[in-house]
Amino acid sequence: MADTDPIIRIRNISKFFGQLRALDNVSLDIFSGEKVVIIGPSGSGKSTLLRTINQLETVDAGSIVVDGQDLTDKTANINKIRMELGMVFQSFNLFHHKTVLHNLTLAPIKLKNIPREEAEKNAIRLLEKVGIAEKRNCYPAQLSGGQQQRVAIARALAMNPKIMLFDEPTSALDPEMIGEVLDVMVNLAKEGMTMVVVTHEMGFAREVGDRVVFMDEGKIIETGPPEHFFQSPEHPRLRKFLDQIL
Amino acid sequence: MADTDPIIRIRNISKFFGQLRALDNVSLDIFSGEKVVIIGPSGSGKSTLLRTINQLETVDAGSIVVDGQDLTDKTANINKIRMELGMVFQSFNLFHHKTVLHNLTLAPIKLKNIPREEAEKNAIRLLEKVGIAEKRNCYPAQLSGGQQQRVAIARALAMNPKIMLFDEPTSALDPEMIGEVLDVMVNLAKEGMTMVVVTHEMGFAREVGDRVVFMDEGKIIETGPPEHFFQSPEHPRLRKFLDQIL
Amino acid sequence: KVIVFATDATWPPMEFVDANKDITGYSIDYMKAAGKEAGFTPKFVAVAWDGIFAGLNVGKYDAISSSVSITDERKKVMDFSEPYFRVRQALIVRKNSKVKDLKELVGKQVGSQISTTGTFAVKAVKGVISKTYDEVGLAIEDLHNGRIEAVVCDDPVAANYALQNEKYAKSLKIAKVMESAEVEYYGIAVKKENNGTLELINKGIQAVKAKGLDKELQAKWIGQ
Amino acid sequence: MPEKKVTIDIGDGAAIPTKKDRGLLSAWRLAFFGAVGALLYLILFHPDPYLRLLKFLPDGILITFQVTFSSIALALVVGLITGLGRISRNATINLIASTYVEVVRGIPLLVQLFYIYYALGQFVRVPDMLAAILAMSFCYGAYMGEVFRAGIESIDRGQREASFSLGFNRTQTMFYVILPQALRTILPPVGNEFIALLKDTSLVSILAVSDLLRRGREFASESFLYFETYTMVAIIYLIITLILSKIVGIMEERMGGHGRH
Amino acid sequence: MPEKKVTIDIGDGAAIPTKKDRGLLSAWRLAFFGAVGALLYLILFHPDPYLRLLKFLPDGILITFQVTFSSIALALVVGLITGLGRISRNATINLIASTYVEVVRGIPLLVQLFYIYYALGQFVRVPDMLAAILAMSFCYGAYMGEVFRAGIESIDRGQREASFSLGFNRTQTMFYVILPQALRTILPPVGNEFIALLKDTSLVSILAVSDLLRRGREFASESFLYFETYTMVAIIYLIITLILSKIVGIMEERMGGHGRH
Ligand SMILES: Nc1ncnc2c1ncn2[C@@H]1O[C@H](COP(=O)(O)OP(=O)(O)OP(=O)(O)O)[C@@H](O)[C@H]1O
Ligand SMILES: Nc1ncnc2c1ncn2[C@@H]1O[C@H](COP(=O)(O)OP(=O)(O)OP(=O)(O)O)[C@@H](O)[C@H]1O
Ligand SMILES: [Mg+2]
Ligand SMILES: [Mg+2]
Repeated sequence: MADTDPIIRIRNISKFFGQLRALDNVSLDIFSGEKVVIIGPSGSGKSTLLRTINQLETVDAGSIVVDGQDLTDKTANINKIRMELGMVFQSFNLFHHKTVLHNLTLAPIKLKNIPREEAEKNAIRLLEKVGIAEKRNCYPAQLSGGQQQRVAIARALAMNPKIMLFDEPTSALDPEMIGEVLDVMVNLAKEGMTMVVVTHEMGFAREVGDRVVFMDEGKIIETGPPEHFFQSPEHPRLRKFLDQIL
Repeated sequence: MADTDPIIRIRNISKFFGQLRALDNVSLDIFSGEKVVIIGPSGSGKSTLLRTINQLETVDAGSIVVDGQDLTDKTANINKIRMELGMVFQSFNLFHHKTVLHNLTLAPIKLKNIPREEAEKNAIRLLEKVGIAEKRNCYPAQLSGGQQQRVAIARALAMNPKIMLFDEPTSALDPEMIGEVLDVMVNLAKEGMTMVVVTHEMGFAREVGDRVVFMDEGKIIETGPPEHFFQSPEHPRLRKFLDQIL
Repeated sequence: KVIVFATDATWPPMEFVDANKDITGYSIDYMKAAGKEAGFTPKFVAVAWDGIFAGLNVGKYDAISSSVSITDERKKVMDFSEPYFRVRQALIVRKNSKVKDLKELVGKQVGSQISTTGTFAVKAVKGVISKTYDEVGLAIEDLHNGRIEAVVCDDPVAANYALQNEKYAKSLKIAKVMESAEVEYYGIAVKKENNGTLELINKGIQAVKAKGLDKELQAKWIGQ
Repeated sequence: MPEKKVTIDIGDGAAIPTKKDRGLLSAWRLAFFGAVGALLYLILFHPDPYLRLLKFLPDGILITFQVTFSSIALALVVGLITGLGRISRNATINLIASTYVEVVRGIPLLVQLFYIYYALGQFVRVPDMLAAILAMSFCYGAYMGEVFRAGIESIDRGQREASFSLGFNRTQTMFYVILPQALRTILPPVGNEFIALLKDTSLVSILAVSDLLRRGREFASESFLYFETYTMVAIIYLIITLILSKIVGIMEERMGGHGRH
Repeated sequence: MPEKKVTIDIGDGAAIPTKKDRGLLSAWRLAFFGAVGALLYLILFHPDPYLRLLKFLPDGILITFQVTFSSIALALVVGLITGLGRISRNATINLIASTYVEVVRGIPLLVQLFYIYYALGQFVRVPDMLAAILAMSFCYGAYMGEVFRAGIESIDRGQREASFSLGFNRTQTMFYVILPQALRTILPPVGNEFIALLKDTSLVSILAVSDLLRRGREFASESFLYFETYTMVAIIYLIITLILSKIVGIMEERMGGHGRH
């Protein structure tokens, strides 16, 4: 944990879907290099919180500052900020009409004006990193779920982001594929990437997380380092949750 | 078990779906008043066997005689024979456009020319028997699965059949509704109805079955009274199957 | 100078499309001859009858040479050249019909091409049901098929073309050639105030008449 | 994650506004009240020629409706027979029904109208309105046949099996069990075809049937008021189809499921 | 057991034979070879008038194709814009696009043709062919708009979100991610509209554009051979649309999923 300004500063945000209060006055600071794991029961607002960070959801109250830029400021160039934030979805969301390689090169070429050759070289390097370079000319539909998710991580990395957001990256995978994706994520963490991960994989939280955040009903109920968190949970709701899933 | 001719006599029937041999030289006698339970792994041909009895599937070889009538005889009036055979499906298959009451009266009125009044009286008696008379004017979509299945049983009974066929009548039900359907079936058995039941409910098989038939890969592998069957299964496949589900 | 004439080429023998897909017929030849005399080149474009006057006002073409009868109504919205052909309305009926006059057809359907002088003649007789067609041929076919009792159209079309066709020769006849109070002539229609074009056309028509070329055309296309 | 196959079918009828499509719903309002407003404005402030026109056209509207209703009724009968033929297990019947569908849908309606009206008119004598109605029904019967077929095929196989197991034969099953359920499914597409047919009756004007469009054409070519006439005709058609599509839309929304009161 | 909601949409194009529909597939063969056979028979054994007719019609076929192709090209452009407008979050744009769709689909094509050709022809001067093409595109643009809209809406929301999260803006997302995928989905319905449009070009014959049907009418009006002429015209249309529907059918079958080679 660096002793500087947080790279993500979330202050008192609230979010409504109609009557439903999906986020209820949430504040959270994330520092550069930190790995924050968000857990909580279904519907507790984990995804919504993650998605407000790159403004896939706008907030109704409060402020979010990412890398010094206030997202709730109307003049903020959200597309620029999003380039700093890699996002990995539960359902992979690879571009179906592009090969693996072109999934990785599309954004760098179009958005950063990187020459095709350089973009492809970089893409292949990333694909090697996630262990899937030999599939570069396949289309997403030809890959297994685990392979698709690894490509999705590589695609996010291709934009060279400062922060990576993961929304249940392994929930849509068959059990035998979960490991290969988690491995990639563990390696990424070791390299020092700032990561915010929504997951139900408690093993991963314990091994990688610097801090675990427990949400329920749109609120952050408890926060702490994983050891403390799993061994002596304070809040009864957290205890109940841990009982259920462990 | 009556000491007469069997009411259903199945001799050496085979059934192909394309290349697949769904039934492989199956023979089985069922006597009036008998309760036969058919068990076996998925795809073993249980449904196909049951469906050949009322000719929802035709056989490619062998003969089936029901109540003295040879079904494989081209001149047999299959619609007449089907009236003797009540059938209950996994997915209920109530007529969606008719109320509960009219589901029960349609066939008697149209096929047996029973006056509407008499048919309705009989229908209400049956609905009371399955404990659902108060829903008589509802449409199927307004009922729970367990209620629908009880109506389906009553509908089959309304034709006053000699034999009742059940194809996994409780597999599509939520656990809390299975009991109510099984109760109806147990009562029916007590009244002396001849029943052929495909099911995974081993408790029911034990309590009600006179004979249990185990199928695998289109063949009948083992037959016997339930005590013997569950306590000292002979065939290794049956042992494996029982290990898995019990 | 090129003058563009609109024509509804479904009015044989006055104007129609021949086997070479060229627009041809009596009026076409007439304008070609007039052009030669007056020094203009006629160009013909095919236009459907019921919109033919609409295009004149927008200037899609300079003139209409399409067996347009000169009527007072039409004179209000367009100018006409000198008459170039005299017509009468012919009443066509089936061979076995005893009808001799339009007046006998009260309550019956009588066909004509939409908004031709034939239509006006039908509508002038109270009680006769007017049925209008896009083309006169369709009306004659419907008469032949028995759907209507009679057709009213210009006599050259009736006498000299339709009834010459072997199909109709056996089944149809002209019951009457109607003499209206006013004599009916074909004229070339031009947009109002388009005097240059009108003069040129008039000059041509006069020259054709003076040389007697119209008699030759009469013999070629209509006979007698 | 396998992709689902998506098929898109845009019916020919009209854009049916439903609650799901807010854009279209407000567009319907705009179009409808715009059309009615325009009609009123023209009649009140330019009675000549618009009031004259409005007096000239009504019998044409009547004919348009007559042709539409008769044709749809006949087309439904033809469609039911065709639909049953299309799913028939008898190869000959199946082929006849399928070929009918294929041929009719392969030839422009206008050509079919000409053909049935004039070409066949040489052999059989039918009054003009009847000929037009027959031609429209013949053509729409093929489309209706496909609607019926799809409707019948949409009914769960279990319904047939339940019916068989009670002792009903194929015909009884079709009429007591399958068709009554299929009818609910096909009501909206039938409504759609109805609107499409209403619009297509404008083609019979070519056959000299005095429908709305023919009346308009007669008026226009005599008065030379093309713009005014076709404006009026278009507005009237628009108002009629908008009302109908609203009705179909309401129907569609009510079709939540079977047997819910 | 809740019932699934079934919607039926029968396109106006043509009956598209696919492997799934064996009945239609053999019907296609019967219709196609029947039509070709009939054509050959008529030409060989009754050269008068059929061979004469066959020589008379070809430039009409050419015009029909010209109008069809030009109109579809223009309609695609109009349709893309309309489709984007229909899903626009800008209320005004949305309303304009929706109203365009609603109005165009509410007025018979023939009335629109008359309107654009004659009524508006009074104010602007456009050549006949162009007017016909503009009218056809204007009308079909509305249908295409709905095809595009449905195609775009069929693309999973995740695709947009993934694109946004990489830093693409709305326009880039539409053109780099959504449209390329939507195009594959809409190819079959576009093929369908193409056939429908080809058939509907027969209406321009009313405007004296010398398409296939007009040529036929010209031949008939001079020869009075209505039966023979319309037989020939119908056979030719049938052969053309059957070939096209076969192509669309093959296309549909190839559209199993994205990115499979
Ligand atoms: N687009 C939306 N529209 C309406 N409600 C929404 C929307 N997105 C989320 N919600 C609701 O907001 C609440 C929080 O949702 P969120 O997806 O953040 O939960 P979650 O903690 O991620 O749950 P899960 O573990 O199931 O993914 C839920 O009740 C959900 O139904
Ligand atoms: N209509 C059909 N067409 C093709 N194959 C079929 C058909 N019906 C059944 N089969 C196949 O025949 C075999 C036997 O099927 P059957 O439904 O009788 O099995 P089952 O024992 O009832 O299995 P389950 O417990 O899953 O219901 C299976 O392999 C099945 O896939
Ligand atoms: Mg979530
Ligand atoms: Mg089964």
